[in-house]
Amino acid sequence: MDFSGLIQDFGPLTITGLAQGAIIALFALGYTLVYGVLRLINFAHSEVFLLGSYACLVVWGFFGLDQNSATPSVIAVIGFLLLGLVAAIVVSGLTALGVELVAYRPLRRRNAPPLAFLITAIGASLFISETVGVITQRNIKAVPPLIRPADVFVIGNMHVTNLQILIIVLALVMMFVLDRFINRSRLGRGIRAVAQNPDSAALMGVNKSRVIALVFLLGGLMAGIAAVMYDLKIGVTRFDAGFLLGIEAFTAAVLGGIGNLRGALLGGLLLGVLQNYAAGLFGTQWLHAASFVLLVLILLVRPTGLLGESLGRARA
Amino acid sequence: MRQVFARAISGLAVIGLVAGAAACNSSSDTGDSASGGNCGYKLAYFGALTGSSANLGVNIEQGFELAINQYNEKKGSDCITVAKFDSQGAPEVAPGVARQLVADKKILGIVGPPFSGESEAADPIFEEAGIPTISPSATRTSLASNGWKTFHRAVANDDSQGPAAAAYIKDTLKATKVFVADDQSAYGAGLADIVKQKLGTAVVGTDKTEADGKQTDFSAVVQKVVSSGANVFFYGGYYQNAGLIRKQLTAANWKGTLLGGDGMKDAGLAKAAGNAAAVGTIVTCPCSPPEKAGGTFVADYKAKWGVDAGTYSDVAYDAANIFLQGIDAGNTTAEKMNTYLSTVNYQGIANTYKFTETGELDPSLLKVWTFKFDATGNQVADQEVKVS
Amino acid sequence: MSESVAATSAKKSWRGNGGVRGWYGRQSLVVRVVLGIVFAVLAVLLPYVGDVPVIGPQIITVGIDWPSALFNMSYYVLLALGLNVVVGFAGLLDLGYVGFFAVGAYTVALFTSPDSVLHTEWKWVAAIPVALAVTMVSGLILGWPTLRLRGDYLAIVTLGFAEIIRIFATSSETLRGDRGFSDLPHPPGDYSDGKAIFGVADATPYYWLGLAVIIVVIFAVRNLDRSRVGRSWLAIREDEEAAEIMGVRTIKYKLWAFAIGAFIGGLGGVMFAGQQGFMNSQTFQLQFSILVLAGVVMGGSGNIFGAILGGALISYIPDRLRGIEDPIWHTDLFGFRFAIFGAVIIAIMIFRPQGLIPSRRRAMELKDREKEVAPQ
Amino acid sequence: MSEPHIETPQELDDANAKPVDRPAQTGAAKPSPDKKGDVLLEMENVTLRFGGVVALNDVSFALRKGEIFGLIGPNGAGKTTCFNAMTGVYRPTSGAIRFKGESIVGKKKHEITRGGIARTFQNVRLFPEMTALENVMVGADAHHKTSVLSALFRLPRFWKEEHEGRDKSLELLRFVGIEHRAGEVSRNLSYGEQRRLEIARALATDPTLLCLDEPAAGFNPAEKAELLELIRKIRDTGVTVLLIEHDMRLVMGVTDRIVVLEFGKKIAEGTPAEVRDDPKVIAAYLGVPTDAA
Repeated sequence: MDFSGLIQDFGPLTITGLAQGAIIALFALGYTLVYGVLRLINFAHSEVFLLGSYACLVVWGFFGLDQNSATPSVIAVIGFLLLGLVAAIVVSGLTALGVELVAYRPLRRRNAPPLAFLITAIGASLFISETVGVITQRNIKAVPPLIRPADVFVIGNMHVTNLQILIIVLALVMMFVLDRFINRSRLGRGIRAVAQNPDSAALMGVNKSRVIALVFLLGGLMAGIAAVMYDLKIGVTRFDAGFLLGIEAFTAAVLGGIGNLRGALLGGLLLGVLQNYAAGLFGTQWLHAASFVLLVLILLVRPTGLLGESLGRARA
Repeated sequence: MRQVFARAISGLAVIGLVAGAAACNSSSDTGDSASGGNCGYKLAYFGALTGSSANLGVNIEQGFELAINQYNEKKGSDCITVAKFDSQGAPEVAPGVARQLVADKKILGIVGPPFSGESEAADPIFEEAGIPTISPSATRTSLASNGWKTFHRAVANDDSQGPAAAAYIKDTLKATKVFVADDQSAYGAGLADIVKQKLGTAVVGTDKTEADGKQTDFSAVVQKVVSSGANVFFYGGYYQNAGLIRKQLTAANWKGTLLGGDGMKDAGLAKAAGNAAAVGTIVTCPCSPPEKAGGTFVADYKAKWGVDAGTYSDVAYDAANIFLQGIDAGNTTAEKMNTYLSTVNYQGIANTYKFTETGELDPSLLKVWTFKFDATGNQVADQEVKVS
Repeated sequence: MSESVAATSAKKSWRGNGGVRGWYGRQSLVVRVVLGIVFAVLAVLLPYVGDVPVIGPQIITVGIDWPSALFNMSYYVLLALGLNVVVGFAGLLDLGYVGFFAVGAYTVALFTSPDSVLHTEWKWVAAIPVALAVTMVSGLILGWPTLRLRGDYLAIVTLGFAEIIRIFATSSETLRGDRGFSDLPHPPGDYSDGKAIFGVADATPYYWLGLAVIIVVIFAVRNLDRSRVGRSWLAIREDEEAAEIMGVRTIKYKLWAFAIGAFIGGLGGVMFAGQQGFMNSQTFQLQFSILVLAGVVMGGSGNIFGAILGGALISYIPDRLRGIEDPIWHTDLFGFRFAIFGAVIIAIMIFRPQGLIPSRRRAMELKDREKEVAPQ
Repeated sequence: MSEPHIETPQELDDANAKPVDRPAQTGAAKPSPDKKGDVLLEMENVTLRFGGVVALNDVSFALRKGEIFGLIGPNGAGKTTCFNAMTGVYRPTSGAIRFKGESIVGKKKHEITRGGIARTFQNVRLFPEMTALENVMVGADAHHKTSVLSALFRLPRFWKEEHEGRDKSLELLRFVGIEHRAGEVSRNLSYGEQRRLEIARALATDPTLLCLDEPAAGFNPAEKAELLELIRKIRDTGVTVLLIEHDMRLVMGVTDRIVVLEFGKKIAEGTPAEVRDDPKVIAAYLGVPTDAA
């Protein structure tokens, strides 16, 4: 255990952890949204993220950008970023919808038991990630240096870079927008209605299938954004990138209280930061173990996560 | 119920059809075996072709297959058949595949297994069957002390590469602050432990990461490296993690030198990190630069496979050629081949190969070179490291 | 009446009577015992199925030694049987089941391998009771804190436990991580010519050993299933609160489910270690757990034979695809195995959401039920 | 479980013809009310809050051995909550619940069941994938001692208890009249059969007190009459019955005494006749505020 190291690096570990946590949080939203409405662990959500992380690379590759390109001008960077985001969002959103249509909807029609959903989700996840694995020959795909990290401000030994700020701010903004959407808009009301009581929502004229599709789409959009941020931060993607980060995102969702949007944000940020602290304290090899230990401990105290589960599920 | 059976049967039928097609393919291979002198035999590659360690395995297999193709071209026939056995690099898969391999009595020699773990699991089976193996990359020291007569490795074990890396850091880089980390693989940890031990007080910090493909965010390691004030970072591990770490180190504005073993000697490192970040990264390798040996291996490989030769491709190429030379010399049983290996003295592109009784390379012929990543992502021979 | 109508009605009544299992259940004890023995004999002869003309070569694996593939199937089946107790009977969603497999295998390794810090170097047989005891206890350790958790939370916590076990195995000095344990002893026994029965070259004896263990486990699990214990599990699965209100000691039986599941998983680990000779932390990946769960649900969660079928399939399908060239890219189909497998899973679940052999409690006549109770 | 009592046709006719008058007669006809009248279950100042909502407010009443006791009240009056408190599902915020003179507050649900309180559920909660017989056997298992080991190795105790449980369960299925459905998966049973099955399952735990939560919900008049008959049959075997019911006619027709709840408070207690005429009860059922009555 390296306490002095942790204290010395507390600032930097916090900021890098927050950046990672923000990505995890955006990713976790998809799990939470689907769970909130369908009470289903959408195992295939990790592949929604995965395809997003490839989509932006394909678009950038189309413009001749690769890991060895020089960083373009600011205007071009903004353009590329937007293009990449759009591509990732579209692909992730469509993937999420596709998974819902191919893997889940037929089961719902047949009134299948909950376990069956979990298993088709696993099947879909395997299918997508392994297909990507075969196509890419399980090689990594590297990301062009669109944003060259530069310090924006420095506090002590904590260097806060432009990329970190972009990731954290974007995550918070998206979270805010989504929260607003769910709580204020008409469509959002539909989502909450279905989440609270699917049957009576249907009676009140809410189209359940539409709402479910919408929820998958929203989760996909967020995963798409998370995927672009991930690419920029980590620098490569790989066929199993979704699976690895997906476990963390799912952990974060449960940690915060699955089905609860703010819980996902809290869980993601907390997980990102605490993983870094644990890595500082015990060594990087214990990073993932720490997140699970944390999860178990929190669930022992609060069996439904930190903020409890609710997607508009009002508790009396 | 009946539907289930119907489905199950039709499923089996599909599998059967595919299998039948495959069986036809493979049986046609043996047609023209009689043409050249010692033809109709097989050499096997045993190692990962799929799974998470496939990339390393594919490097090796392609080097191996290139050698046999060139041999067959020279002979003008499909004299020697390539047999590939995919172990996924996994110890739990290896025994079953190895048993399948030993059932094929035409196999005279095996290039592989690439990893130490699968070697431990599969080599007893090869030993029992008496088929000689040459591993291009299993560097665990203890493998040679099992008393296996069929075991050979065409690469120096961890004990010789580690000291060389440490000597290079001390003598050439003259670094006084070194950070050492590894990926907890038997190979990476073994290497890092020796480096740590040899460098002593110059090591200002250590850490461990998860293995390739298990971790992508290295913020914590990077931070520790930066905070430690080290100007050299030795990483015991493979090129994917190393590339990622190099990229994230650069992003954190760390300007020191990343150094590693032969597991990082792969274009994949520069691919992951980007050439700009990878420049100056140094890898040690218990091998000589291929261009030193003359020949056209590098170009041939690129021409054949469309990619650059990777880590251990050259060693695998040499290993295959050792076997082929043995076949030319009339060693057409596994037993004879094994005896031949104990006497071989082969000048290959990566090394000169002479095996000791335990299957290790003759220490007196071992050379360790360093290679440096240049601005185009190639690994350029730097210098030979003398371990004092 | 036209023939097609007759056929439909026959089919209907066939299904209405519970299909094959319904029919099986209605047979007399003698018929059932004979059938059971026939199945067992067929299973014993399975290593030689390749010698059967025409059909044989279609069944056996080409890229992996067939007896080895059978042995792999045998420990997958064991895992599926154990997980079926936890998930299928008691309804506790366990995503980290392979953790118990790891605990069993590692305990054997610790007590038998010369690499171990314990330096006991026991024989394989001697390590078995210790290994099984340790896995059962680990089952309780996992079960105890998770009793309060509902389905999906339980899933992530069990997943977490398995990951912790894996990371611990990778990173701790005692469990030797990737370096692993070598020279694990094999099961005892020699042929008359002094050669070991359980050698390295032939996997058939290991398969038979696995098969024997499976048969014992089938009887054990079946005995539990058709008793107060099995009823309590089912009741918990169906409605935990109602079960408790009907007097079922839910905590006790959930813990038993974990412990028995862990025991069987540990048994799988013990078998694995005995065959393997060498093991390291690479084997115990998360995907492994998920695969076994997929097998159980695919086969028919809650049904012993469903679990067996599922467990066998998740091992057999990938192994069967090994060494087969795909017609388009001419690479080994094995590379696609999980992609194909994923598609197969989706298809099976869509067409048979209850699994291939569902756990529908058959509607049997009372007479038969009473017969079952008669001492055998 | 004593031998089920079979009612005479005359009794049946009585029940169908003059359900309202029945309780008084029964009460008078019972030979030894003193012996039967011992207090079996006692609620003493039980209050139960969920967050800010008071579900039960200082409720007290007592059940006597051998009676059929009615618990009525409008929707949301706290009847089921009261039930749940008795069976250990909820723990009262304050107050005492005593069964056979012993406090059962804080006891585990299965302990309470084994102590002799059994219940059914407002919306049937059977184990749907299990057969009718198995459902009942789960109840019968409550008093069994077969351990995992004796089940595993088929020790003598297993055979003994398995036989005994099966016989008893079959007998109970016969008692509630669905013996012919014993082998059927319970979710395939008709609604009425499911209700009966639930009662059989509860009876299998050998209760001293059987709590029925709206057992007649969704029944047609003929089915209700059959149910009435069944409830009496159960009482005649010596089991005390607590009945929550919506249908006033049914309650009035079968119970010996009644407690009326409204908004979590007890507003009346007495014989059906007394309660029926209580202005507070009338107000509660007609929706008029009590203080206005």
